[in-house]
Amino acid sequence: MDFAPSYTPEQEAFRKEVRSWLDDHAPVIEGDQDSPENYAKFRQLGRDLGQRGWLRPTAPVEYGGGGMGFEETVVLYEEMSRRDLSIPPYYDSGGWLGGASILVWGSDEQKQSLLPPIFKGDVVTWQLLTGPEAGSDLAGTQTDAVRDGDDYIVNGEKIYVGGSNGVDMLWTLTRTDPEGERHKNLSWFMIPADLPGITIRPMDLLGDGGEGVGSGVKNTVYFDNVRVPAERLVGGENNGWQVATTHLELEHGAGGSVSRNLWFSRALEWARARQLNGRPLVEDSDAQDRLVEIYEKTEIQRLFGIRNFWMNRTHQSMTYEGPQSSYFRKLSGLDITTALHELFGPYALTNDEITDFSEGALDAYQRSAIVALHPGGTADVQKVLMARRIGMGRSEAERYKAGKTVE
Amino acid sequence: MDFAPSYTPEQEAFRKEVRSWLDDHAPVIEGDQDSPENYAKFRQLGRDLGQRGWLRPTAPVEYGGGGMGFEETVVLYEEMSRRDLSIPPYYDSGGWLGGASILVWGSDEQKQSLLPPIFKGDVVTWQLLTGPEAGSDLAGTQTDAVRDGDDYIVNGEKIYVGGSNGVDMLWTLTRTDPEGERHKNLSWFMIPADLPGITIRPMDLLGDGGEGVGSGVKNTVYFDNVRVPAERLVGGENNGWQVATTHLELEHGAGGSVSRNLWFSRALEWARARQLNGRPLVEDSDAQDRLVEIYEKTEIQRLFGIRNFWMNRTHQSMTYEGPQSSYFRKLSGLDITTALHELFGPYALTNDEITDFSEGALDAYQRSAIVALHPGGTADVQKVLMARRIGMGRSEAERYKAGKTVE
Amino acid sequence: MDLSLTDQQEMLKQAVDDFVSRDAPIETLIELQQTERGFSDEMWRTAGELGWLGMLIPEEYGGSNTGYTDAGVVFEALGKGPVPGPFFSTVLAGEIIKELGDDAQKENYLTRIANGSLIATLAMAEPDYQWGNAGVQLAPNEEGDDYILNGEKSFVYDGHAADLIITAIRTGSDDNDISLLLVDTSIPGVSARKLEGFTSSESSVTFENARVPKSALLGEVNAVAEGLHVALMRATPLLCAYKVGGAQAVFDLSVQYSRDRVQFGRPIGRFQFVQNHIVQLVIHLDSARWTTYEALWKMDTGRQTEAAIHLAKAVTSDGYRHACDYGHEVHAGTGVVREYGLTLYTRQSRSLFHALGEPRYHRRQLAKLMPTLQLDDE
Amino acid sequence: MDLSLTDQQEMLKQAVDDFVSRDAPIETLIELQQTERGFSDEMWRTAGELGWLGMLIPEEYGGSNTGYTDAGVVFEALGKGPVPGPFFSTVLAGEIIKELGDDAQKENYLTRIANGSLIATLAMAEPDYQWGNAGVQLAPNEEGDDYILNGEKSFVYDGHAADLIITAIRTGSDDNDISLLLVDTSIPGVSARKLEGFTSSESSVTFENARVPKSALLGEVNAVAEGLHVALMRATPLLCAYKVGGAQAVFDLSVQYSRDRVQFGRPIGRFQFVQNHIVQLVIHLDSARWTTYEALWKMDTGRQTEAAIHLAKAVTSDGYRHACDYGHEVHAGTGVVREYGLTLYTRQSRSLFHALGEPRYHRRQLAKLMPTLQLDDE
Repeated sequence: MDFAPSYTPEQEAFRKEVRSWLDDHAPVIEGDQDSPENYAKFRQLGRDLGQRGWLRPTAPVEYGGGGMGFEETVVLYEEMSRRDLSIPPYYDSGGWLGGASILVWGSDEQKQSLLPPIFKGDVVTWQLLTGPEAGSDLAGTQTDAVRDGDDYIVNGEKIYVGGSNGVDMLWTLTRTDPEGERHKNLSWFMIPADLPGITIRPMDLLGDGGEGVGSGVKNTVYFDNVRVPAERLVGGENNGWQVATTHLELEHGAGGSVSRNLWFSRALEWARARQLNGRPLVEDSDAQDRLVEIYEKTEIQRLFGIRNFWMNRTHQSMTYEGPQSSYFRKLSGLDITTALHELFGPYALTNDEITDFSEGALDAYQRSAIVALHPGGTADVQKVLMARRIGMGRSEAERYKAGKTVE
Repeated sequence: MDFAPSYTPEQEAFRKEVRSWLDDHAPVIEGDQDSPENYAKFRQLGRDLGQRGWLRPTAPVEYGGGGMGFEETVVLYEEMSRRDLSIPPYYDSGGWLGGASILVWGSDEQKQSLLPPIFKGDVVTWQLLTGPEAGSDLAGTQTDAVRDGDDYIVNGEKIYVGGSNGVDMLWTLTRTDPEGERHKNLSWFMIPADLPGITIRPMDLLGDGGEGVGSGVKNTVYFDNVRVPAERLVGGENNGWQVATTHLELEHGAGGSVSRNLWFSRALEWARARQLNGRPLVEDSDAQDRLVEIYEKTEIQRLFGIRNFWMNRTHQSMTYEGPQSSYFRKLSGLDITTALHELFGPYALTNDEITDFSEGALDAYQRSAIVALHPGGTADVQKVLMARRIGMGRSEAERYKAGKTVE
Repeated sequence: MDLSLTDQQEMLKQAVDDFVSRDAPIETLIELQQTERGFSDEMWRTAGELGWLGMLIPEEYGGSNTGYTDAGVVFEALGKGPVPGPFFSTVLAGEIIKELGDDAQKENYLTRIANGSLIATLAMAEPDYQWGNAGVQLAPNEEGDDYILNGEKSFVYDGHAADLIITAIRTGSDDNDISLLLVDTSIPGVSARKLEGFTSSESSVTFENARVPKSALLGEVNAVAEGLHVALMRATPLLCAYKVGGAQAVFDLSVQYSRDRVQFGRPIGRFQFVQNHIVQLVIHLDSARWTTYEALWKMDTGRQTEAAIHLAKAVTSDGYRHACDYGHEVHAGTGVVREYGLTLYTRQSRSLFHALGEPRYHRRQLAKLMPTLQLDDE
Repeated sequence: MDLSLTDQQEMLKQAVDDFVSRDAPIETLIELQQTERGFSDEMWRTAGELGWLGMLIPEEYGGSNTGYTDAGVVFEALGKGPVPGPFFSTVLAGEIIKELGDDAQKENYLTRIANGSLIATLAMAEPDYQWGNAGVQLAPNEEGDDYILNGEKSFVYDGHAADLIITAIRTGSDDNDISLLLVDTSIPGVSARKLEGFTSSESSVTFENARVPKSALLGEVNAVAEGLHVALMRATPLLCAYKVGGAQAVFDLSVQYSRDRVQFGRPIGRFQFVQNHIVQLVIHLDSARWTTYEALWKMDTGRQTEAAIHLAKAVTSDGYRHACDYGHEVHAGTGVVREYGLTLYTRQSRSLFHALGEPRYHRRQLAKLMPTLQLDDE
């Protein structure tokens, strides 16, 4: 076993190249990570990386990806992480997930036209999955697409969508055969966000005014007789559930990660800097116990992430590992917020400009850990998936095999 | 609100009577509570109490009970508890539960013939609920009773039954209409344990040889063409599920309790007596934390028990409270064993005659807390009951009302 | 033994419930949260008029002195709203003045607390946060008959709305060498700003050359620690009751949602994963409820209360927090939409988690009792 | 990065798995548990012959010195059995001798450990139990070239079967002033009795005027604490691996039972309450697995291991215990029937919970590292 990547001289040379490139291009991020200024910097970094194929390092070169191997990709991730950055599809999870599906299910024309803008960082794509009536029950969507000549007419509403920094493309799952068999009556579309009839309205979520840091600005997207060209249908009519399965897998944590949950190192740093009774807080035995709780959760998260990263990139057969990692991350997020609250007391809750030493990060996390229970499938949905894939209560014959790996 | 009983002068006089009676009759229990010698003492105490109607204080006098009111009963419980005793139906839970059902469902003749021996402590009754195929699914029993003249012929097998000190009566739920509608095809019988065709064989459960302290000796009872007189059918043919509901309710904790879980006071006493680094263990901060864990669990258990005791005895409408108390007791039992293990280290596991300071009690509890997860309905069954009675996911119309209180 | 409410308590509960459904429905409370003060002066006045603030105050000062359990019933019903406002802060201040004030101070302040014309609070903690007397470091300068205060008190509940801030100051080197000043917030040099975030009503109070006469001392210099401890302990179960009310509301919302929300063709409450959340929720709720009411009962009947109060505070703080977490699991996305209302409770479950000491603090106090703890029935 | 086993490790794993299914099926292990010694001498011999005891021993002493991860793979497969026997005790003793022994001692003992002809163990704790050096209070008398031992060592794993007991004795007043004696159990005055209960192989070892020559000292007087600590830390992840194997077996049993057992007309694994137990179980299993293997890897590659080892021990001890608890919830009554086999694991999850220090001990060690801990990637 080897928990750390090992590198060839070529890969070490690549590391030098990345480092030197980052010296010139890495943005300086200050204050609130989610401020419009910082967003613009991250977005620019994405475009710059995209120019070199480093935005989607493992995607095929012909569509704008990097065509890179496993260890090279790790080098890239490591060098980003060393600067507290990560590969920036985090502001474009819609493109990350949608791109993966198009790569599998798109026609040649679709791949050639839709993928390069995504892989080069030129567009931002939102995923539209949840409807007012269909949350965990994605297949129960009531957004309809009806064929009309060369177009589909789309009507419906999706919620908990996107963010606050604008969008170019929307993909979504629609019902194309309302009377049809469940899971066989859906179609998957990649839709330009500026088509007539599309309205985007911010939701008012956990936080003071909906715009609170970390409360995760989300939108409702309304489709009112939106005419979508049929060429934007990916994977064929009524095959949408299959298409969605590809990206749902990724969203359920199957992609893995080599980076740490930063909350342990942050908490450690603050506990070393702050004082209690004239000594560093970190020397207090209760504070240490809270740090150990956070350490334990984040170490296990990291190990599950590494395992999934390795399994995914080396095409091991995966079953329950993605949703397990996702479930653990969601639930341990709540435990970590509690430990932070006991560790830093009421500072855990405030973003007061004068006294808060975390620049709003602690307050934001107390809220976002709650919000994060739900996107990408609720915690319960992750358990449903694990149960199915482990084959609990299922005979050999009916056991679901999810051995297919995804990018 | 009043969490403590308050007493009239008459009740205080009754307390004196009980105390003085106990001075003469309370047995001296030494060593292993479950030894045959101690069992015999408890059994004798039961008979002595039964003579005064104090074995079943609230049951009607005409059937051998005490016909006593709420506060008087509490006096009796308190005085027993003061001597580390409790009212001894614990060795006759079958009689406690079965008696309650007969009181509700029995004919006059049945009450007159069956109840006095139980309420006076003359007989020991076992309950036979679980079958090899039907555990949580009690209504799925495969023990059959077929009418034949004035008798029913009973065939089948029940497991996890009784104890190691002999038995006089067995009650059980049988299938009298195998093709009938679920829950409407069962009948409830009170069966003499010495009928021909009944075989009782000890099971080999968690513990060294099945006879381990606290591992709870249980038996398999086989019925092989046992001829049971029809007069032993209680509540009418195919009405057995209704009859069982009465005692299941009690078994699920609805009876409540005013006594403490003794594990906190035991742990506290040992932690005060034992030494660590030349100081009493109880002064160690880690040991204190473990004691607080146990304190918290046992205090909540006690409060749930008091609440249910009061609700039950004063005929408040109860819904989820019984199974809640039962579920909490089962699950916190496991937590308490862990805290005890961290508190006393490996002493938690051994019943070594020379070094163990707990006289086998700690070891026995580590095992019995696991075994206790299941009898009287698994922990999961308690949750099923709570969900139903709280009406989770149920419309008003279909909501189960379990307002009926039981003795 | 009788675990039901008395007729008097049932009437009190009904009165608050009626008030909430008439004047403080959830839509109103969501709007209130967005306001500068964060609560409604009208609701505050109503509470004063109806006598809810004087239940622990002797009749000679205009209170009804009906006892802790009665007050707990009111606080539970307020917490169920959840009605925001300086209710607890003011009642706590009253308890401190009752314990430490001289006759004139009692006459002056308790009367106004009882009728709702004074908003008061306690300021203990400072930017170097820790709960307890050791966290009090603000040391005054003395000038003649005055103290001059310079410094900051942090995380003062309702500090921005208070007329009176009982301010703890350091007047000696031992942890317990603190004193208390009755600071009128209208004097020059006292200002407060609300602390924004996932907070409820926490403020930072700044003193800049604030001149406070020594006659404003509450109790003697360096001799208030015990009285303050007594008052804090007595008030704690009322805060617990407020949290019990909140947890009850979250339970009610969650059960209702389990019936109304349909997914995969069934109400979600038919799924055992969802059932499990509600089962755990109601265990936390009932644990909080009964530890709280037993503590209140022990106070009203003059029993040993220390262990019971620490237990209730630890259990309710954890319990309310977990109740909200489970509520969010039941509600998924719907629960984080502000207009639904669940987050009103979530916010309070966090904001009140550390109020009067986080659960760990109370468990440590309980731990220290272990060498000598007596069980009631021993 | 490569999280798969090497070919060599796959072969090792296969060899142990084959051995278990052929020679140590669950029925056999249930019978073994009832025997006086609690394990099979034949299985022990086989392990020696196949080289499973010499994997950490240098080749010059007859070992294969293949490394910790390889040994971990073997221990996991043994734990999956669960094959009882003094495997871990003996390997731990080997690590201590490797660290502290002189050439003659290594030659004498390591050679026999490697080939399975010596059963050895460590005796630290005493009736006044606590884990660590402070718990060592047995002080010898000196008579010429001998130590005379009188006293008792408690909770000595496999003490009743051991040929050699490395016995910690107190030789000074500082906590770390301990020394180690290589005690041959055949000398007069040494006796052991197995401790009955929910134990696995714990024994009490009594010394009555046992005369041990000073030449049996392992390391110098009062200078063994560090070497002992190093050896204990190195051996710890092997014990963790044994527990991982056990937790894996409980998972496998539980999943299978969820398919086979039918209640209410469906396999119980279709009920979400049951699914929840298995979901929690596999989280404990995988947490134990990956913390353990990362610790092994760090040892094999010369990295900083202290935090990783404490973490792995805390996580596997809790994890195995919880895995068994969840397994029992899945199995209900069936799980506590001895002939089913689940309780073999439950017993070990308890017996090994506190071995080498309970979870709380390891979390406190981890806590003490917090002021100076460096993350690998910093």
